Amino acid sequence: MSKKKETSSDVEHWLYAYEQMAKIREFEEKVNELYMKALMPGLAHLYSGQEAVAVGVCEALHLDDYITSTHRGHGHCLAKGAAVDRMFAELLGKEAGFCKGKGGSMHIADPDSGNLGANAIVGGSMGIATGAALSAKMRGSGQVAVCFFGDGAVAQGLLYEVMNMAALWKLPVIYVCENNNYSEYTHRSETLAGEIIARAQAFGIHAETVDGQDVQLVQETMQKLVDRARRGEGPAFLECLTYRYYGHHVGDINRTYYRSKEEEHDWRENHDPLKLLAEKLIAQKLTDRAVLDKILADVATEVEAGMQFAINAPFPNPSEVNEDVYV
Amino acid sequence: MSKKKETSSDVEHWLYAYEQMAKIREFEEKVNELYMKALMPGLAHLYSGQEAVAVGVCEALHLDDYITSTHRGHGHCLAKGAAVDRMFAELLGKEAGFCKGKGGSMHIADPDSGNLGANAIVGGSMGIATGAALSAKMRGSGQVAVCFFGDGAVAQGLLYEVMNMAALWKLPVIYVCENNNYSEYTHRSETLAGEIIARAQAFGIHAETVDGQDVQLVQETMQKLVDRARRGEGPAFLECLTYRYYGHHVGDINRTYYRSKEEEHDWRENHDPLKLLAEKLIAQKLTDRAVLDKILADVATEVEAGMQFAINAPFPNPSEVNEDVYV
Amino acid sequence: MSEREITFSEAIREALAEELRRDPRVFIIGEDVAEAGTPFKVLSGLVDEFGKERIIDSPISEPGFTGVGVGAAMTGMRPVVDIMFGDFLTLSMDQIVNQAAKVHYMSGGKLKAPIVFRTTMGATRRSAAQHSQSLQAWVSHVPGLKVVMPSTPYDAKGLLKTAIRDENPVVFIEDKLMYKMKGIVPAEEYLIPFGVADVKRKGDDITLVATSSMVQVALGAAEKLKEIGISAEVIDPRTTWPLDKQAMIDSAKKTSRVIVIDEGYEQYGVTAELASVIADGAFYYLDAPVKRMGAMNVPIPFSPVLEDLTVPTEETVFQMAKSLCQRS
Amino acid sequence: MSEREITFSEAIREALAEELRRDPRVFIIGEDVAEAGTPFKVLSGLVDEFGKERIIDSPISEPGFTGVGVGAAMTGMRPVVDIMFGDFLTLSMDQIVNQAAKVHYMSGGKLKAPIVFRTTMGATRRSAAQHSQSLQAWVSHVPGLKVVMPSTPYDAKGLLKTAIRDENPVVFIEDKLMYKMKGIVPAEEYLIPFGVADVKRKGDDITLVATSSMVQVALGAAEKLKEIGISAEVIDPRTTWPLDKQAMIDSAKKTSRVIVIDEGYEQYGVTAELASVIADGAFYYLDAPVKRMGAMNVPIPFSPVLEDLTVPTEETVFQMAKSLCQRS
Ligand SMILES: Cc1ncc(C[n+]2csc(CCOP(=O)(O)OP(=O)(O)O)c2C)c(N)n1
Ligand SMILES: Cc1ncc(C[n+]2csc(CCOP(=O)(O)OP(=O)(O)O)c2C)c(N)n1
Ligand SMILES: [Mg+2]
Ligand SMILES: [Mg+2]
Repeated sequence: MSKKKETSSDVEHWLYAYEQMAKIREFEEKVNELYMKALMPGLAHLYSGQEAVAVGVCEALHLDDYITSTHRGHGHCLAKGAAVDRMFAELLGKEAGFCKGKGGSMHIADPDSGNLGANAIVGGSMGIATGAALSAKMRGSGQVAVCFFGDGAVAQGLLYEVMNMAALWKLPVIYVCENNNYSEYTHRSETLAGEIIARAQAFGIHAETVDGQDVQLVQETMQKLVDRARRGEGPAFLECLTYRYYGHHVGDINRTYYRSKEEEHDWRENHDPLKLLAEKLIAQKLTDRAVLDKILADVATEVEAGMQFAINAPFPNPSEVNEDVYV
Repeated sequence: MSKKKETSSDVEHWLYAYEQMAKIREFEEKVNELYMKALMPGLAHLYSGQEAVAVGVCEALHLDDYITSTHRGHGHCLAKGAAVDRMFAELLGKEAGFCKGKGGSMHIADPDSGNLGANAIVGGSMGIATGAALSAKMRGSGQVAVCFFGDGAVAQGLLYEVMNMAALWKLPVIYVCENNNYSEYTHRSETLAGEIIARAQAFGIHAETVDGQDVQLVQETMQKLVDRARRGEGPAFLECLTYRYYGHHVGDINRTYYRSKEEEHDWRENHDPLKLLAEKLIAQKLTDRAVLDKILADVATEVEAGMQFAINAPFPNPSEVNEDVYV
Repeated sequence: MSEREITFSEAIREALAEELRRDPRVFIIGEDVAEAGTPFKVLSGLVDEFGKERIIDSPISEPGFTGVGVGAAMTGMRPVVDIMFGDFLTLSMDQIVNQAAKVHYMSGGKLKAPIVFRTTMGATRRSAAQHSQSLQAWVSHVPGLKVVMPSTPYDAKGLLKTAIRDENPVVFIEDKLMYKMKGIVPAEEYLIPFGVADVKRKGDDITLVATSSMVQVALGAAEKLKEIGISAEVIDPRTTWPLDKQAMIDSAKKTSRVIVIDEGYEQYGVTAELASVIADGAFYYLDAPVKRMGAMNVPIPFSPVLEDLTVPTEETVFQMAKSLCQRS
Repeated sequence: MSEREITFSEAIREALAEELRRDPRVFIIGEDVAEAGTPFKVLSGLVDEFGKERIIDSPISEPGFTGVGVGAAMTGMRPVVDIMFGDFLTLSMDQIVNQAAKVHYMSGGKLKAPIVFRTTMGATRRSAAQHSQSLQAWVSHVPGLKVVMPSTPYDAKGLLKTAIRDENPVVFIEDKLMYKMKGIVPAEEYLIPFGVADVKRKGDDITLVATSSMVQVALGAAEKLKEIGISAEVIDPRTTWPLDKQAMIDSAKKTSRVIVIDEGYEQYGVTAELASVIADGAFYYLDAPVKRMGAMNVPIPFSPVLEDLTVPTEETVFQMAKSLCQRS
């Protein structure tokens, strides 16, 4: 994944980050469309608005580093390197999907790019990520593991159990909390006492909070934490302040009872990760609008093609139903 | 319970605290004897050494305040006001026991004195205590709830889930951590990252650490926390530094592989809660040795009588076996 | 009795509202239960009448808020704990099984935990392996718990009110697929006792014992069977514990052929208990082995074409019944 | 083959030591597993040979260290997770059931979790309701898990080695009461395949299907039955999943009478599955209903006089068999 290693300049790297964020944005737009057209089975939790977190974090990782993801996991999956077409195929329950259609949106996994899977149990992957870090340490592989989760998930006790172990055993794991202010239809002020990072610090874990809409800041901070972890200096906790543009899931349309249109508007207008990066790069004269537009157009083409591939792909054979229960 | 309210002087109160501690000490000596003589079914986790915690905490409570207790719960039960004879009866599985012999050492409960029960699941009662506090608040009863647990139990995620709720909802619950340095056969340095009270503070919970061998200090600190809680100022966390004199349970005899005889000796000699209180009271000329010896003698008589009562008490009728499954 | 048609959701909501009104000790705790009324909107509006003090939004802490409920129940309240998906029971099992279910017995009858754990079950919502399970077998296995599985709006309302008034911990399991189903529910108050099976359809040739939404599947199959001249009796135990063994056995004795149907995994599932109770109790009357139909023994797949294969349907029940009655 | 007598504990320890030696990916994690060798001392000495990096003492965090094990298994290791008392499974169910058991399927076969959850079962140790349960029915209900219940030192060793080499999550359940039991175990390496029942005793008049320590109870009962002229066959499925249905059915066909015995709660327990499988598969051969003997449907009481009443014993099995064979 991380193009950074392959590109010659910083510009190219940030343009790649821009492309990745654009791809996620476009992907989610199409998912929403598919849902609205009743072409998608079940539900999906869109990542739109949070792109800088997934991309900033994953760009600080190697392809063989691990991530564990969440119900809101499309962004993590793409940012870590998964292909658009097979992701769409999974969302539509098709044989060509990353999980042969057996997992769907909430369980996409792509071990080839280090993604150990989305999880439909809020907080359910905290142990898995920590165990992957233990495994990396025991095998001396030099890998790190990243655990993505939301502000709602920090209410799950499992987090404190595994942070304790990670701290005691100096495991190369980084807990990335995407604080988008809401768990489902409830604002975090109703469910979160105290400060999030204080909870990690209480275990002696290095913790930081960053603006999660600034992909450069996310990546740079993350790079520091990853380097520490790889050097054997133990776990870290990164809180990224962010926002989801859409509802909790695609069907959550009327949401003024829990948050205002103004608030949504403010985030979209004044804290959009794509806009922010574009403005910075243009202001620094590192690129121009045309280049960025070209990226957007290319991404749109790729995403559209991936979606069409998935729509036309066949469903799994019924005999698949009782395969893969056991190895 | 709390004699404080009934007695006219401080002296009487501290003599009562001395008596309570002595009773626990003597009770546990007899339990150990019963076990050694193979008169007791199963196991027991002795509270000897930690008496100042249970007594200091419970003396700051009203009879109708709630406590939840642990596998090491005899001290809590006695300190909250339970009778010696029926406790022994429970430990021996007799009909006259607090739970008709169905609970045993690890499940003694005495709702009449506010004890909602010992618990054999480490950390298992953290939700119950917090729920009792919610209930007290909803009923406007003015009661507080105290949750006892060990330094090992803070590794259970449940604690963080309920502390979060207690902080958010300002519940009248006080989490009392008896830090005796060991969970089973493992020193806390191997299982505890960071500082215990920082974990409560991260939730915005008021937290303090005290010398758990000093019953006066425990009670005074606890009184402050209880008063706060009763005034609606929310939960608190009290860490008491203490030590268990015996093994993890009565059968844990050869324990030098996890802790030294010197360490045990030092605690018994230099940090004994009974000795400490006796010395203080005598130094302040509030009492003399004879008075204290009389207390010890009376307690010994009471405990011996209680034990004999239990030994001679009948077992439950076999028909009891499937009663009390449902109300 | 005045008759009205309301949905399963409305029946649940009515039961809760009536009990909240009747008894100030009753309260609800769970994730997004207040303004959102849960993701299924089953509780919509309750917070307006009863306020946020009694309809309590909790953090995402299943073990925690379940335990808080248990403690409140032990100290004089009547909590209804909302566990959004039955799959999340996995997180709360210690509090339900080791604490709530046992505290009465362990305390020699001195303590009790009158509490309702409302949760959901049911596949075919394309929600995949962690949001589709039907784990009634687990809780039905535990002495000290009662387990309710309503199959109609009428039963849902009457049984839920009984559950809230029960002095014991009750696990109340709703099939998400039934929330929109309509049925006749009297406006007057009524309760339905636990441990009393209901004959949902009378018949002579074969007995279909079914739970929750599988009752609807069985009724559909019975309709089809009628067309080929097979008269099927449909028995709904309504509570898997206490279990009305006699009703099942009596029907089996009459028809001599039985299929038991439940949406939990078939292996070691509810169907095993029902089948073995019937095979024992009606041994000398059976003309064929008792047949079990549960969910396929696989994690529930996401893809619709696969998921639909995993649950008993009217058609598969019909086929099984037909072959059991040896008609072709 | 050289024969030796060793205890059940020693058999477990040998299996672990051999696999730890053979495969550097194997490690153990759990509470007090290192210097203390667990409270049952089953692991004593392993830390001396394999060090604290591979025999890992964890904090008291069952969900946490279970999850850590699952993550390690998914990324190339072979963890053996020690869950001290089976009662604590209640805390780890999400990690075992929603994560480990499903990850292979949910990922379309791409991920796997080769992990062993070692835990215990069994009452009559006067450990009361939260330290005595036998929860095999729960895990046996879950597709994606394999469940092992050894009844002898020989089986324990061979099955545990198989479990560690299996590519799937395996729940390995040891009856605490058997740790000191001795049995013949060859010094040479051997493995025992899953899903193959073992005939522990041949007989003609009645079949006793039993799991774990109940096999010993059944063997004792069979000895008594012999004295009154009844020849009992004792079948040990050894793994409740995969389940060797055929072996049970074949024996039932031969003897025409069956009792199934397991120490879990009887209601919705393992006995329900075994009984219904046999009642179905041997329907036309049975002379009497299949009888189930599980633990009494009560939380396990502390008092010895009560606790001893809750589990099947040689005497109660003997009586049941006698009455089933209609001998007086
Ligand atoms: C254990 C569990 N409890 C509840 C849910 C239902 N649920 C799904 S997402 C969600 C909110 C999660 O909030 P957060 O962690 O902030 O993530 P976000 O949706 O904001 O990305 C809840 C309650 C679940 N899937 N798993
Ligand atoms: C959930 C659970 N895990 C493990 C155990 C076994 N166990 C009993 S006591 C204990 C140690 C508890 O340590 P701590 O909380 O410090 O209490 P202490 O024994 O020191 O009083 C353990 C691990 C248990 N009873 N429950
Ligand atoms: Mg959120
Ligand atoms: Mg301790």
